[in-house]
Amino acid sequence: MRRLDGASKGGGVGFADAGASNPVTEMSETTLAPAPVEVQKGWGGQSVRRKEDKRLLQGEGVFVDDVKRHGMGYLHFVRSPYAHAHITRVDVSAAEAIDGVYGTLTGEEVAALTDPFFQISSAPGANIKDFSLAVGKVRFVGEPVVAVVAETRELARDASELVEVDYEPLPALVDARKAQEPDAPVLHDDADGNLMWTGLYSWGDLDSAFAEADRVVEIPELHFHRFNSTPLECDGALVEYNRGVGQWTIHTNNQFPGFAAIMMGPAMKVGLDKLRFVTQDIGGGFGNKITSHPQLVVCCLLARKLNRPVQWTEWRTDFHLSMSHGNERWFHDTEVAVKDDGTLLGFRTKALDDAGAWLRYEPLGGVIWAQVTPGMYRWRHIELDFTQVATNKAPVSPNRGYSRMQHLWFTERVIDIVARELGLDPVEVRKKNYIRAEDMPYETPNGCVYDSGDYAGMLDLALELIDWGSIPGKKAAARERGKLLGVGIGSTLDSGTNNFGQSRLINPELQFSGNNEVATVKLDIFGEIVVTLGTTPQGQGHETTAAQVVADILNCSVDDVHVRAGHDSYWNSHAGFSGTYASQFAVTGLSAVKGATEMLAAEIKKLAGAVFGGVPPEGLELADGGVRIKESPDAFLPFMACGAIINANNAGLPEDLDVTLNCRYVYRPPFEVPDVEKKFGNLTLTYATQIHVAVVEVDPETGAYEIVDYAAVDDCGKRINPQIVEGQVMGATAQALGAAVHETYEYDEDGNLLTPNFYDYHVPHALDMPPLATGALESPSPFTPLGTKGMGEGGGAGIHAVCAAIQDATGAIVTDSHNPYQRVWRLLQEASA
Amino acid sequence: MNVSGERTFEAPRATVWQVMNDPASMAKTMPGVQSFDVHDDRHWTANVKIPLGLGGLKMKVDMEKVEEREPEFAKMAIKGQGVGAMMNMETSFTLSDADAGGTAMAWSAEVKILGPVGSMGQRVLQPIVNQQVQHVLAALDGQVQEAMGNSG
Amino acid sequence: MLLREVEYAKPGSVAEALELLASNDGARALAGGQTLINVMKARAASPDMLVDLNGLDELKGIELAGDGTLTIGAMTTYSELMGSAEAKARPILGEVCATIADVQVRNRGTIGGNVCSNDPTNHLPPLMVAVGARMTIAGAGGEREVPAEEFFLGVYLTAAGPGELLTRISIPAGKKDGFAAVTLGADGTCIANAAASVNGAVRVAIGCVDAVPVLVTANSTEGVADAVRGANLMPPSDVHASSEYRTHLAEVLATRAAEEAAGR
Amino acid sequence: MDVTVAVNGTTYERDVEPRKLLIHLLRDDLDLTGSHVGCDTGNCGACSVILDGVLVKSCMLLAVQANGASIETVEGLSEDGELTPLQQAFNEHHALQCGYCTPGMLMSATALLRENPSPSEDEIKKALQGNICRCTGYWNIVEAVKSVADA
Repeated sequence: MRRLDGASKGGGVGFADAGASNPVTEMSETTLAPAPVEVQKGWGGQSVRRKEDKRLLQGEGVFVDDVKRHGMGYLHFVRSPYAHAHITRVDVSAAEAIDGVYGTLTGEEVAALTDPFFQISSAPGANIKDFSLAVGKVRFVGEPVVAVVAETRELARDASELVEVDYEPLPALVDARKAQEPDAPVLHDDADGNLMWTGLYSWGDLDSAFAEADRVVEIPELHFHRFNSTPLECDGALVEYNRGVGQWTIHTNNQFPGFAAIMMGPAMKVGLDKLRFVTQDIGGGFGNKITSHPQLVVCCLLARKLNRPVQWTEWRTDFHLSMSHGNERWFHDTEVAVKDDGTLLGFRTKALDDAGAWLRYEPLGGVIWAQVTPGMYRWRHIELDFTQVATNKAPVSPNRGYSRMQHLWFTERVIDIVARELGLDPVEVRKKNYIRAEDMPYETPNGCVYDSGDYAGMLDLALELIDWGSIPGKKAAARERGKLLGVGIGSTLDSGTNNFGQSRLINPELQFSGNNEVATVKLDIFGEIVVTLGTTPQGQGHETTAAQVVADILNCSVDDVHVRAGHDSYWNSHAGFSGTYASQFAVTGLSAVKGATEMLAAEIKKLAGAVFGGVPPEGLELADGGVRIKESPDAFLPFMACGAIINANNAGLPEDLDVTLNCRYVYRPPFEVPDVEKKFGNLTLTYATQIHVAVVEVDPETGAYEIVDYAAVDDCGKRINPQIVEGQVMGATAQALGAAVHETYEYDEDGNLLTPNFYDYHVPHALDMPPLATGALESPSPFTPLGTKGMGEGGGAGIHAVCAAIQDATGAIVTDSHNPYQRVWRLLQEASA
Repeated sequence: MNVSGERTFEAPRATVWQVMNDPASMAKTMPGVQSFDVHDDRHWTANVKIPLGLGGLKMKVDMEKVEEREPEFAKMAIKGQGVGAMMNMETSFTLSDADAGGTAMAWSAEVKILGPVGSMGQRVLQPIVNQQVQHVLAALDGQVQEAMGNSG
Repeated sequence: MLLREVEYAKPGSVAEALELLASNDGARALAGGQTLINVMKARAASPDMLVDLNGLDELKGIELAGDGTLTIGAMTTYSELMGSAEAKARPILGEVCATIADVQVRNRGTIGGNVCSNDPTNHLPPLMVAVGARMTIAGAGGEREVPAEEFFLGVYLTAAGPGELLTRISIPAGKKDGFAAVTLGADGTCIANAAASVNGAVRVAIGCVDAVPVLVTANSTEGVADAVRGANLMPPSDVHASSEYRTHLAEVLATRAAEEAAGR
Repeated sequence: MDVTVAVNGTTYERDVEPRKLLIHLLRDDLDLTGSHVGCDTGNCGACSVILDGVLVKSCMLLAVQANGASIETVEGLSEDGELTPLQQAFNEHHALQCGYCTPGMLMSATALLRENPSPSEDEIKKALQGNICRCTGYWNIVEAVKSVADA
């Protein structure tokens, strides 16, 4: 591990110096020593050790499958073996006849008890009817058809084998490119074809850009493959129904309960307060745990029907078959207008997105990419014709880097292909076209505002980390050993804090816009500082970073701040967009924490002022776990006394003292509704940046290759906890490398998934990881209260870097995001042919 | 998955045809047959337990003869339903007089395996199908020889 | 994850195990379980009874005879073999075992289980064929010995038939061995592999290209590629490799394994 | 069938079906939910425990096969809530994010360090090869183990 990081020294958080990047000044071969935990000013910016670790290290975390209730029944889904078929008969009688089987639920019952899920799409996608179990037809292998609940896990599965379902198979559609052919099988008759959504995005003046161009580089087809992040914990729930009040308590690991609620409530025809979501620890999410609402509805219906708690565990094969694949995307007929010196003027392309069988979060992928329309480059003339179609494959849903990753892969591929066609150095083409630090904040052709950053500076740092000058020598040495060495760059953006107004570009009827997040901070009766978040963390360390922000404002130790673990919608600490997704906690979550803590600090001073007999707030300061008079520090009121006075000893306080010491703050980022006609407006608040460099060594005889060196430079503005930030960078890198080399959800022509388990879906293991050097810059966001930027998703930079490195090593143009050994072997054949 | 091949039997075409269309003979060629019912001359049902080293795979197999041109061509649709596995197969054979005497058979089968067995065993399905096919062909040889013996 | 109902028997001797296997049609021997239990989780196989061989000391242990012949009990785990001083007499054995899956699997999985499951992606079947191992099979009628190249009959099928057990494997003396594989990542699922042994002639057994290891022989390492081509391989295609790519890998890996063997 | 196991020093007796996997005995019957399930093919290692001194994946073992065995799980690593040096190193080096794979990682690392108190980086990676982590990319886990090994 090498780390290059001069930017994390000291310094509390606070309102940032807008725009200024902190340059990196030193390099260390040693481990970044975590800061010692002691009370001092400036918790923000320190690598404080995580508060959540102690329970997790002792096996004392509470994950969804750990939750048990007396008399609970275990749910098992009967799943479709066909990719596409009519259901002609369902008979559950044999299953229900077994001792210990509590009951079943069929698609027919679901259709009678619920409405179809609300559709985000405009027509034709708007017309599909999506229920929580298959009704009348199955549309992908693994789709839930019937649910069985029994006394034990094993028995539920036994009984599910006795459920008789007759199918009348239909031809399957697995290739999105054939979805609109006249004889293509049609998934959804209600939509009258497989087209779900289409929209033309055009900004600038394409005609003049192509007229001005010295050359037009044409790329007939690029393909971004299907994969997802495969969190190690699969989905699950334990659902209890309180018959007296008609309310469900849903213990689950869904990572965006606000979204699940607005999907489930209307479908189940109940108010949202009847759906109480509870989570503690979540075993990874990466976006893949947003769309479990169909399964949760089934659990709810069965908990009510059977009058007992219902427990559902999704197993690994179930997850691979049915849950949240990442968007597979094709780019066709790409034309790039360039000058001979490598100046990029603009491009036009046709994007074709494979949504799978249902629109569970889609077609939002049809606009989310537009947050990063030009990638990191200054071209001003861009046209993208976006089409999304349905296929007989698992539904796609957000996956780390959601929809932007696909588009950034495209822009990075274009850069490297253009550089190759023009015979230019990819480094120089990037530097020539990167948006410059002095252009920040930079408005993109479609009205997004890149807040800050120094892309060229980051690239220099990345090249230094990889020892760029040594690459030619290493290539020669590899050749001596019969190997081909290649190097590639991936430069990406992690846009965070969505403006949900962008959904109106998909469907102008939608009444969503802006964003929000909630935190409450209170002083309890014995002076305990209690923080409640609206988020549903899955390993991002929210308990720790929130405590750092609170401790800085209340001037106490992080150890004195208790951040509640998990999420409970009964805590009254959530808003419509609460959850942990889309790279936003460092902005939305921590800004809410900051707002609530500042309210609390003001209230403490107000209370102390009254207790001290009318001292104004300016004359008071918070210190040493209490509040004191600046001029006479002996006049000290500990937090414990504050909490006790307000909560249990409040007689005689002034009548007009407006203090509760229980402060709720809603952070609302500054957004406008985008212009729907022009598809123009600011779609996200912050843009963290990643520049990665990969070095690969290819065995030309087999196509097998190894990533032999790697550098990752990240800039996410002010870092509250650099160690946690670096952890996210590492995780995103590892996932990208897995996706680049091995991970793929590939189907055969009949719609059978060929990689339904970790044998064939090979995720990286310890021995697969290359040496890694990390570097960091800090370009604080001028738009956020703490100077932070959302981060954690990355932009799939590792995939782009590996593709570029393989292109460099083999000399063949890489047109697919997934390059297993076999494909690299074919590239070598092509290159030598 | 498509498997196909050619094979020559040292027997006249009529004998081979007879064996191939006799449910009782065919039952003896299938792997792990536990029971065999003939519904009519076009529809048969077998309960089989296909021997795989790790344990047998039980299946109820319905066979329907969908096309027939005696004595040269027949086509069958076969549906297998087991717990955790479903099989759909369409198979056909064409008989002709072999140049060197005897009967030549060109056969092909389109096999689809669905369900957990299919997903778990994806990487071994083709070798397993091949190995079952070899078993069937060898048994068929035996049946033809037996028919020759009976008629001879 | 959830198995079908199954009976469990833990015999106290090989004789008792054979009796249990012979008297129950649906009984299967449970060795390390690192394949069988997984297949049962998927319910892709569901034996009626598992006859647990763990704890049968008769099936454990590694002996080195005076003539250099190694005898390996079928229930010896990979880890035990890797740690065995005797097994170092034929170094390739420990080297290949060290690349099988991971520590946990090597601690539990057995040499006998690996060869008896004969999953085409396993490393040991081609290795056993290349080194000329002989397999001892016990049954109701006593013991018999089968050379490795006749032991493997099909995917999950070996000469150890119903009611029989592989009890031990004998491997003659030798050092000039090699092994080469392309796997999904380090120690991952195998795409193709080849094991070679040089003793005058070159013996190379190729895995993952057919239901059983394919043995080719040549007079020299230079002749291996031709010998592989002469075998007219028609490997299965799957998500990781087309038939064409596997055919190509077979040639490359066979040559590499042979060169490694010759170079020792 | 009756099964008696000693887990982290406590003896438990349960009547279980032969088909029950050891991981389900631990999690469902004994309420020791620290060991986790992350796959259904024995690849992920989240269920790793030490059985009679040997590191195994408890999802590839029937509960009845553990009859009479002594089992160590993540719950038994620390005493009286005091983190072991290895657990502390995981905390210091940010070797866990969601924490789901962590119990299995700790058991694998514990088994390694017992056998080889000062492993090299390659030996550490090899020892953790059977444990999948989707959050960290392993770098910090390897560093954490190395820091204990060096100590």
